[in-house]
Amino acid sequence: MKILYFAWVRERVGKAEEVVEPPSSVATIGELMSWLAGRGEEYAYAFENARVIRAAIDQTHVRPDTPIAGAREVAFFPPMTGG
Amino acid sequence: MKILYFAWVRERVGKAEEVVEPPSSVATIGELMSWLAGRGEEYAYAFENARVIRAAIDQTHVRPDTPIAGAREVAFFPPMTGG
Amino acid sequence: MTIPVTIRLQSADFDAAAEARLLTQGRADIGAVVSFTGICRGGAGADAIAAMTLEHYPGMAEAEIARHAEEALARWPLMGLTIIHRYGRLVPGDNIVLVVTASAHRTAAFEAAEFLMDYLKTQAPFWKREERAGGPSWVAAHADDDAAAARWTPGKTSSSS
Amino acid sequence: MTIPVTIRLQSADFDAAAEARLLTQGRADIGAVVSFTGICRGGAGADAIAAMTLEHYPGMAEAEIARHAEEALARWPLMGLTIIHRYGRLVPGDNIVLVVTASAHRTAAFEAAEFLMDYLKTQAPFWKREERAGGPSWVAAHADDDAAAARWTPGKTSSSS
Repeated sequence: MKILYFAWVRERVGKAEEVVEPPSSVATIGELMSWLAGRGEEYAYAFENARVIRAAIDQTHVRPDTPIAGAREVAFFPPMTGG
Repeated sequence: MKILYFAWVRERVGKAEEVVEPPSSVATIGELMSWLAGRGEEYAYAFENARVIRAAIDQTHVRPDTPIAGAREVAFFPPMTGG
Repeated sequence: MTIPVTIRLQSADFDAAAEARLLTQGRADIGAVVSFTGICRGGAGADAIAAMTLEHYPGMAEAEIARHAEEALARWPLMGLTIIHRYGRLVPGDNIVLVVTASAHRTAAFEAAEFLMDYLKTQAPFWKREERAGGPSWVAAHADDDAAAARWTPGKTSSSS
Repeated sequence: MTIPVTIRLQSADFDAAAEARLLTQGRADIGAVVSFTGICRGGAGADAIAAMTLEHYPGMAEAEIARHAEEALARWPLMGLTIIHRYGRLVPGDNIVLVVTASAHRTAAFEAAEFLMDYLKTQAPFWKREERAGGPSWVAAHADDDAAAARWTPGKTSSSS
């Protein structure tokens, strides 16, 4: 599963993208964030306030309780500030 | 007292402006319209539906019950269609 | 700080882009520019118009527009405002009116532009006469324009107008 | 009739006037054109910024903007729509975003432009990073932008967001 990070989530994690293989017990976006947060100090920092982090599956906005089954590309980022 | 006419009020009256001396019994914009309507066929036609005609005294919108005392310039016109 | 305000009534065409540029050039405090351009529509079929003549009340038109510009400046934190209204004979596709508002944020710029357009439609002394195959006719005022203008009056709703 | 819709994400500047002209030229059915330009503000004093970098999510940004353009076309009788959003490094005074809407009447043009700007601010995956004397920082999202966007969702009021 390809994971993308943007803005300060990217800066904290220290990379823009990576491929991960979470265990099958990780079923939702929220659980994926918790699992990522346990991968190291930089991840713990990036996801320390997971409630503010937004996510997209295959380029569509999703909520923390959205299942990740079948996702090819998952992105994590702060609230958008475009326009 | 100078009177100006615009748009179809002007076309019906047949002139863009004129100077009139209404009797002192003509006190308001509404009374002025009634008095003008009695000045001839073209005026009767112009003011036949006086309720739709708007008026201005010295270039400020006024209502039919506004007194005309002291007015230098009175204008009559249809509802505005600018913009 | 003086807010640049331009109000012009003219028979000549205007350049919306140049007017917007005049408001923003050399400044870094403006975050939002809204530009509204009203254009003469040609209609279709039996409703097709060959031309339109805009009559206005010189003096009062300038005064009314200036008064509403002042009101917009008092109600919204604008950093620049341009209003140009043409008069005379126009053909379909010609520009009629331009309102440009500049502000730090978009809400003020949008609201002020809508406010000014609503008032220009209902309060500025201009009258449109259209030339059709069946002869010329004066454009009738629209009730929905009055309703649109009424929404800016405190304590008055559009349903009451 | 096909409605001309242009959506572009680019690092290069845009010409708001040329984009508006493209929507209206050769047509006589458009009565109202609303153009919104968002500009990089410089701030003042300790808040002054030297530059801003706009990061975006390629692919998703285009998809989100296209989805909201479709929604605008479904909700309002538009005759043309152009959306351009820049990315990369910008300095104060630089253009950021352009929305141009064309319609027969002003209400549709104004509302569609506001709708699109509200959604671009809150849903399009762009992030602003500002460079200040004290160092760079990511712009925080504004609650009032969420409230502005929420007003377009039926049954949802700004106070509920």
